[in-house]
Amino acid sequence: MAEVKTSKKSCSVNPLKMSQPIGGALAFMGLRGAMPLLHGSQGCTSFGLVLFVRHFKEAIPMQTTAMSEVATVLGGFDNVEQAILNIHKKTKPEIIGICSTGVTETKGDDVEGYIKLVREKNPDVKDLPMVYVSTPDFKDAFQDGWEKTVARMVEVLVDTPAEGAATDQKRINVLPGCHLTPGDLDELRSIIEDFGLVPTFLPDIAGSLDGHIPDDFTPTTIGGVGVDEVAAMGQAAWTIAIGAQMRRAAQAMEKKTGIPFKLLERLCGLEANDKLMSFLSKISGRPVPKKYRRQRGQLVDAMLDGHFHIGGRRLAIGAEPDLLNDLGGFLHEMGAHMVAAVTTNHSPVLEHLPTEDVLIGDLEDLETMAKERGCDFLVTHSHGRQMAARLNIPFYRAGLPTFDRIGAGHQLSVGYRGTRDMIFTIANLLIADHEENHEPTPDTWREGAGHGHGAAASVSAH
Amino acid sequence: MAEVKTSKKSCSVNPLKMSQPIGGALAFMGLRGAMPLLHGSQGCTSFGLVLFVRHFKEAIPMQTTAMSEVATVLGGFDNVEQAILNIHKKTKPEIIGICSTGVTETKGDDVEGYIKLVREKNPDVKDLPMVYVSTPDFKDAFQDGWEKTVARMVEVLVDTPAEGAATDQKRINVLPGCHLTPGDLDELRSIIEDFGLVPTFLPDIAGSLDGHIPDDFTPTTIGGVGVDEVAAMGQAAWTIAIGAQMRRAAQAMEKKTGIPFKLLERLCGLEANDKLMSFLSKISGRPVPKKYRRQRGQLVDAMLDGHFHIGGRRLAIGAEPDLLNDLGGFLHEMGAHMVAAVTTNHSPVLEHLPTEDVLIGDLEDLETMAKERGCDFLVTHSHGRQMAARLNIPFYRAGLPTFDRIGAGHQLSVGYRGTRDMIFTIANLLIADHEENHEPTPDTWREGAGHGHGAAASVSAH
Amino acid sequence: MSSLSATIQDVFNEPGCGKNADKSEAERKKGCTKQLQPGGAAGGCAFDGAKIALQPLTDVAHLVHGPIACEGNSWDNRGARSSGSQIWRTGFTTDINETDVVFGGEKRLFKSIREIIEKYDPPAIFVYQTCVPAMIGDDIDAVCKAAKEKFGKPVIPINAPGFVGSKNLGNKLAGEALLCHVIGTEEPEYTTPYDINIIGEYNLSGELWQIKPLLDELGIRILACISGDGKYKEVASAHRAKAAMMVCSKAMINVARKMEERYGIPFFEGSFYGIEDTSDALREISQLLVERGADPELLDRTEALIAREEARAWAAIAPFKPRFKGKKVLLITGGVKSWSVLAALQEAGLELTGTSVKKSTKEDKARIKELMGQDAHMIEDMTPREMYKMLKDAQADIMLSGGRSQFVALKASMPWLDINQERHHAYMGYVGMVKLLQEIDKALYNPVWQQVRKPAPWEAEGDTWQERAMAEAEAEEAILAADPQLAEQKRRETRVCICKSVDLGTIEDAILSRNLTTVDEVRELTNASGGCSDCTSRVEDILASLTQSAPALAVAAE
Amino acid sequence: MSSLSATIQDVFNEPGCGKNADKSEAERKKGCTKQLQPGGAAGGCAFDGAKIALQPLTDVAHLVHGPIACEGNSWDNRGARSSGSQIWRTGFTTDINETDVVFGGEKRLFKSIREIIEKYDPPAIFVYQTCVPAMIGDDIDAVCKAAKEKFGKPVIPINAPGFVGSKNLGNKLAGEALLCHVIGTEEPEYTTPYDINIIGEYNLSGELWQIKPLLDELGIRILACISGDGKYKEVASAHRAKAAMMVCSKAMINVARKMEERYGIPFFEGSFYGIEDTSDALREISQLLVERGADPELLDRTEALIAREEARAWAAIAPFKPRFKGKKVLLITGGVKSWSVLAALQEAGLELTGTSVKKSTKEDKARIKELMGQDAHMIEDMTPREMYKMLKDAQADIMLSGGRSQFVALKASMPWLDINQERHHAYMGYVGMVKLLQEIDKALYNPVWQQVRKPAPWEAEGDTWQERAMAEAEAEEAILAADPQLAEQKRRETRVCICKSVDLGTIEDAILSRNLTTVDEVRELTNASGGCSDCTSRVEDILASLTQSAPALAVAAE
Repeated sequence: MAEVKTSKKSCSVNPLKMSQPIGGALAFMGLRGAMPLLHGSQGCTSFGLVLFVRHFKEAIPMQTTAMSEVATVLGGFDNVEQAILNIHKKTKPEIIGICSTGVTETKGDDVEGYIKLVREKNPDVKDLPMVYVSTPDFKDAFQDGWEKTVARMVEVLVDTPAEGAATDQKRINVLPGCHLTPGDLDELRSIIEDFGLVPTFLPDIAGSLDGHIPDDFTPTTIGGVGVDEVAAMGQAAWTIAIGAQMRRAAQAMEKKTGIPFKLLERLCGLEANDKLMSFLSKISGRPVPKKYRRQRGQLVDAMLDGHFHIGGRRLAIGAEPDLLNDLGGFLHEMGAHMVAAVTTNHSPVLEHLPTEDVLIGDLEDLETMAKERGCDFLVTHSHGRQMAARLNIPFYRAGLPTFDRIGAGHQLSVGYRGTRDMIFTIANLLIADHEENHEPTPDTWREGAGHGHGAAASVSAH
Repeated sequence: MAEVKTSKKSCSVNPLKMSQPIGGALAFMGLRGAMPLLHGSQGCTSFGLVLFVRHFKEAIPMQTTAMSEVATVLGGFDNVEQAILNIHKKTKPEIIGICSTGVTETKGDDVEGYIKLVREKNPDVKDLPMVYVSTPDFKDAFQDGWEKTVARMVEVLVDTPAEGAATDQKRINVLPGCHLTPGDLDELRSIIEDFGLVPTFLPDIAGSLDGHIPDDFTPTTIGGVGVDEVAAMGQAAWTIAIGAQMRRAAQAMEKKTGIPFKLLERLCGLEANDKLMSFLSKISGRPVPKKYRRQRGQLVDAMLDGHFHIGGRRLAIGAEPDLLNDLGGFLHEMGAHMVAAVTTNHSPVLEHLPTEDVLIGDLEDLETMAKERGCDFLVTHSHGRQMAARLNIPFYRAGLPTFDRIGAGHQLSVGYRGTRDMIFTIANLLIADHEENHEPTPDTWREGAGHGHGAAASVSAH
Repeated sequence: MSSLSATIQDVFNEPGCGKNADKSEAERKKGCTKQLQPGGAAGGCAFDGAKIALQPLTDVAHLVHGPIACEGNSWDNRGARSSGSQIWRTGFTTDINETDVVFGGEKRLFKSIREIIEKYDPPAIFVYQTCVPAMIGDDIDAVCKAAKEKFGKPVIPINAPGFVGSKNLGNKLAGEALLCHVIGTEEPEYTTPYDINIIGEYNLSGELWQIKPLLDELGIRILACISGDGKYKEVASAHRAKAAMMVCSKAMINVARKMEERYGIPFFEGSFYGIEDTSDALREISQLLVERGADPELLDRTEALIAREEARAWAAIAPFKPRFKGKKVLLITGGVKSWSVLAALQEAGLELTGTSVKKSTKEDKARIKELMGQDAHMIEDMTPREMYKMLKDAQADIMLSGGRSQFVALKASMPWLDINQERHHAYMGYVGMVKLLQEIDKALYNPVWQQVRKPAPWEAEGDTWQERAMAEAEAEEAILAADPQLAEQKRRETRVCICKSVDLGTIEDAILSRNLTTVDEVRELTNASGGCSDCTSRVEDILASLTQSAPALAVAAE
Repeated sequence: MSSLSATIQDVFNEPGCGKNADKSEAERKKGCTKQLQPGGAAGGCAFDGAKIALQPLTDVAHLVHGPIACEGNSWDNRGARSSGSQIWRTGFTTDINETDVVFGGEKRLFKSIREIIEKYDPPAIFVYQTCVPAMIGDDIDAVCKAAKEKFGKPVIPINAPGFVGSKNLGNKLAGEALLCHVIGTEEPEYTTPYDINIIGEYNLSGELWQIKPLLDELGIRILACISGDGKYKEVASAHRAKAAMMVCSKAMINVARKMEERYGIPFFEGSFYGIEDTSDALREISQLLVERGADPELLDRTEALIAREEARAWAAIAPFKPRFKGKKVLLITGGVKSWSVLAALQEAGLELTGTSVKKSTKEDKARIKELMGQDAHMIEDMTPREMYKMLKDAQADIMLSGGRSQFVALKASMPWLDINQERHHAYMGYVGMVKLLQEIDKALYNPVWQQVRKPAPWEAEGDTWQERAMAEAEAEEAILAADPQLAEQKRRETRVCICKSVDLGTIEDAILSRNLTTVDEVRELTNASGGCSDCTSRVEDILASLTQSAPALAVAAE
């Protein structure tokens, strides 16, 4: 049981956190033909845009209401209206997803009201799907923006099935948390399909941000789940929600359509995937395909091969709650000691983490803890690069943004196979670190023991 | 067109090459219930065994005729007989695969004759499948041992179909070269199956050496292709041979069964996989599945993302001919300049390599060339680690043995997806190298240019 | 806020700005501010601009006062380099929460400053204002002043919240902050007759270090670089320089001009991109220093160094000539003057098929025409598809541009080289120019292009999506060709003024109906050129064409 | 070849060997050679053994004369460490080809030596003979001699081709080569009364460096370590040491004994594994040195150091006690004496449920019984399934063994720690012992075991393959229990002598029918113990049990 602490500092140093409007924007990018629109000053969008471009190495659709100083005072109706009309005219989106920002939340723009008015005033956009989410920057974090946005999509876009309408037993809804990559979604889709089931992902950033070459120079998202497909999600037999953050959306789905949901907090690791396989086998009525039986064996073997290198490592990890729970939990299962953990916001998963304490804080906090507690392995997003260099410890990049490496969108952690390959990657990183930094020399004879002892002492305190 | 040169040295330093008997032994490990047996002194087996254990991190079945000094002089019949009987008694294999070694080839043991005699003398093993291959250590190399062994398996184990026997249009034979990993074979199997085809791999080390947990403490190979399945390969409609080394086995198959074959020299890279997809689509009569269409787009995107980092790198590569052709060819397609290439033996693929010259030599040769020609990227098996450290250049491990990292058996290079992920891995390795060794400083201002210039000069010479 | 407004007004009234020089008095007052178009805008805000301009100061703690978005979404993403302190790469933000929004964030800001001083003790702290605290009325000037008094350390307010305008405005506001709070507040340990400032250079990819060794060799000291690889104390004592160079990015023109005004430091506008430009810049520096009292022999030494480096550079470029023969380059760039590298590219044998002129002045354009001939395509503002068509039509072999347009080139399987901020390589000076050519060579000859251009096995040859897109575009053109009325309509719909969304037809109508002759008149009537004024030269072209001949010229496609 | 035979005979006739001391004269002549069983053998050849023994000499070029298999399949795979030269890790081989096989490889060998000297100029070259050149009659002694004369540099022939015997024999032949060609050929720069040799220590994972600082502190110099982190010159002048320690691996007993014989250097057999053993070894070293003339105060300093280090070690071990309470260890080891680490493991609170005695002598076994009690399982030779059953039956929590048996433990989801060659960590000395316990702790408490032991979702609880394997084994046992005749047959089939494949029944029959009383007699009659003699103590046990009571005891399962 972990104690959840909050950093007491006034000044956040080396932020782990990103803002919730762009979490919301990313969720909208999982819809087909979507244009995410941040209601704020143009910088709000610009920073988010650059962040996503650097992470996904893709052209990213994202617009701004370009609020000026005057507009923030007078209220943003004109800007919202102009933005919607301009976007509609220039990019012909299938849906516009609007997130508020700190700028517009400080004044308190009634965006839902604005949208109504815009529809009334402009017959062109009367039926254009638009979803608005309130996501002030000065509250919560990225994951929360995603969480709220997906829940809102369900509330606004999913049709309530007609009384007595038949459900399609083959169809299931998948509500993935923002801790999954496009690659993860593709893997999960393959797994689900191999049970003969037909998944609909909401949102589906695998379809839109997986780096496939587009069919045209389209200015909105390409791929992703269509608004029509979302509307029809009420016909599915089950909803699978992945990550605690998706409980809200799953509940919204259940409330609107009566579809039961299964919440899988994790998809990284042996047990997590055993649960997934069992559930898919149960709802599909099919045995687990041979492919996955073999993959499970391979994963077990990889865990055994990998535990020699990961076991006993003193992990410093910084991530949003669900990613922290998933990766941190798995690394714990591989024998790493989660001795320093920092996250961005409260979540029910935090207190179940296999660590003594978890801090809602920043990377300066993580660095300090890592130093004080003798960590020798770092997992966080690319912003950990400075602390990794200063501490000279191996660094596994996980989460968004990963701007200093390529292929972040395809980094896998889900599934037997994904977990297996992640073990190899991490273990090899640690082996390389051992070679570079911990080869025995005539002068280091007492070190190994001192270090390891710390490890033992810390374990015993748990 | 590459000029093929041969090292003129008397002393091989830091060998790239491994011996052909163990190449043959590895091929036998792709058969179910097999026990590879080296006819030689026990060290011949022991070195190979350790090599494979360290590479695959698996228990490896491999036996020896344990030739003593006296036995080598008198001839090894007794040892071969005893070995066969002992193995039969203790491990109940489905097949024994016998490779000769330098020790027994120097004297010139008639092993085929021995086997005949053993069968006559010992009714117990009269029908035990046994395949013998002549693989003296003092000739050829690892890949050749595999090549000869697979060809021999086809000659000995595949049944000639009865006159007018129907072929099964869905079934195809796959003869993979030793440059493919178990992971490659699994990927290839999935791809082929997704076209509705039923592949039989000979040999199938994916089934036996992919690290799945065995069903018992079996002393022979677990998994792999069964002798019965090999016998039935004559019913297939097509043979796909992968790597130029497999032409011999494919021709043997054609000769014995009349099955036409398609030789794919490479499976790494866009064009190579386009060819594979086209061929599978043609023989299956099915369109390329959507999954692979998307993967192709992802690969193209990865190539574009990756070319910034791989393009212009001056590659030093040491590998057996088919691996050299496959990986080296692909890295060339990504813009790397193959300026130093070393291999182990002659092959028809060598002169088509995109490089000026390729040397049949050792890693000392490669190191010298890499140094003289200013290479800044190394690809070879784990034995390259010393030269990589001395030259301080990034090092991508490829081929057998990979003993200082884990997961070698799952390292992918085939398929759109495998190529894609390999690009990410290599590009990220090079990015990390750039960060560590090539960040600009106030003192290095002239360096970048000098270096790059060399690159341009070298390219222009092609 | 009123002081901020004044500063903004002041910045707009910038006589040192080449663009402003083209403007009328009224126009000048209106200033450089872009009235942004909701749903059609791109680019950073004023805060972003201020931070870009100042963050390269390496030993300063840059503290962003605002919600997490402003710093959390963007920190440590600049390509500048430091030869010393790394504190500039540390992300400091007050990360204000709901309570702060309700009760004000000044206390948190003050405490944050204290924490930074206690933990990091930098020589100075720069505090960046952002929109939300500006809205709730946090007075960062007052907090900074109090902190400065309390802790006895410079705490500099940078008052450029995002919503006051564009990145460009932010650059200038940052300059004002330096002028107001930093420059002239300290004294250098010593001075020499060879002390210069370099203004508006950020040491991206360490490219300043491709120039500095040359200056070192000449005995010229960079007293302060604002702000690449700069240190607080250097900037604070920058007023003692003998001369200054303002690099062609006009981001900090106000700093150069006001330093001339206040401290009598003459400056020139120069560039280190391109071989001749680099030589010219070195000459001008030496010339200015000699004028201010340096030994005239400096001029000879400068010429000797230039001769040596140019010879070396041209020799290094020579091998590329045969490889570049017949290769065509499309150059699309904002920050760097388009013509700045043209000479070297041409010397290396590359043909320029087009270049962007989005931010170019009239003189820039004239120089481009001089270099490229009248047939040069000058690209104003294009959709991705138009850009793709351009690439194809111009049969360019490679595109050089900033990161934003890269996806057009890459998705179109077109060699592309980043010549803006995020590039990995330094292209300044003689060595940098050679490096640029090497990179062009690398990109051009990468076999990856042959690979990625191949159609997928399931695509018929000639049926890739790129080809379909081209076919569509051509079909549209054919329709236009067949229907002059539609073509005319299309032509008239071409946007001339992006900011104010004014099309060609509107401008032509205004000019013809009222016999307008000046840009001011056109602006008065149509609002065109009333924003960033990037389109001023286009309006001039229209005026010229209409006064010369009745049938208007197509401008955007020219 | 005849000189090689003589050397082999000489090695077999090793009076310093603890094992040989147990042997009769005739037996001793027969020597340690294993007659290997075709299709049932494992382990390296004599060449392998020679290379293992000598390759840790760091500044020597180790040249393997033979086809590619001997070096190409195996080079750079040792865990030894060097504090200086890395040439020992360079793979040199003549890589002989078909032509060489036909015409002889001596010329190639000679040229190879020249190439190495020209390129690497090592202080010496060791040339290893292998089977193929031995068969074709390449005379490496002659080539080495010629090369030595030609190049004026030691070129040492190591005559241990693979087919002459086992790894163990190779170790000894390597020692003979040192005795014959290296030791005593140079003089140290100076000597002290505190110079010792350490023989048979390879510095795996750098573990010698866990001892060396202690010796340094005592002022004791390792004149030569044979061969870990050793240098050629040190070994060549090793004859000037005052005393020697032979580490418990008996690999180089011949070196220690002959150096005593030739140079009067007394030696003792000791171990640095385990706390008490380390202390004992340090004491013995000091004692021997004092006996040879060192100042007796060394003894006090040694005791003080021991006291300090032991206290430190036991203190470091204390925290493990509560964590290890009730945890059971199965120790399966070849190279290291089984009982060597037992005391420390027990002191840390671990229970030993079994230990292997495959290579242990009678005294070893006695000491194990003393430490573990009579119930200790002593494992002779097991199939993987038997080992698995053992793990389960003994309810061990962790297995410590060499790499070869790891897959049994791992596939059985059993914590396992490598305590042989390929381990990553150094376990020597006080610090090493603590490290070992840390590693045991890490392995024991790794949550991965709970994970991997879970049945797959498609397996019923209790229906994993491991459980099925156990059930089968138990079913077999039940059958045996129900069928005394079958059980007796099984019992009699137990292999006692692995090398010669002699089973218990055969031996019992021989003893009973002829009233045999000595191992020699049994060997004469059954060939048992005619190979490596590892089973000698087992045969003794059988003899003892049959002379005591009529019903024979089950030996292998004891």
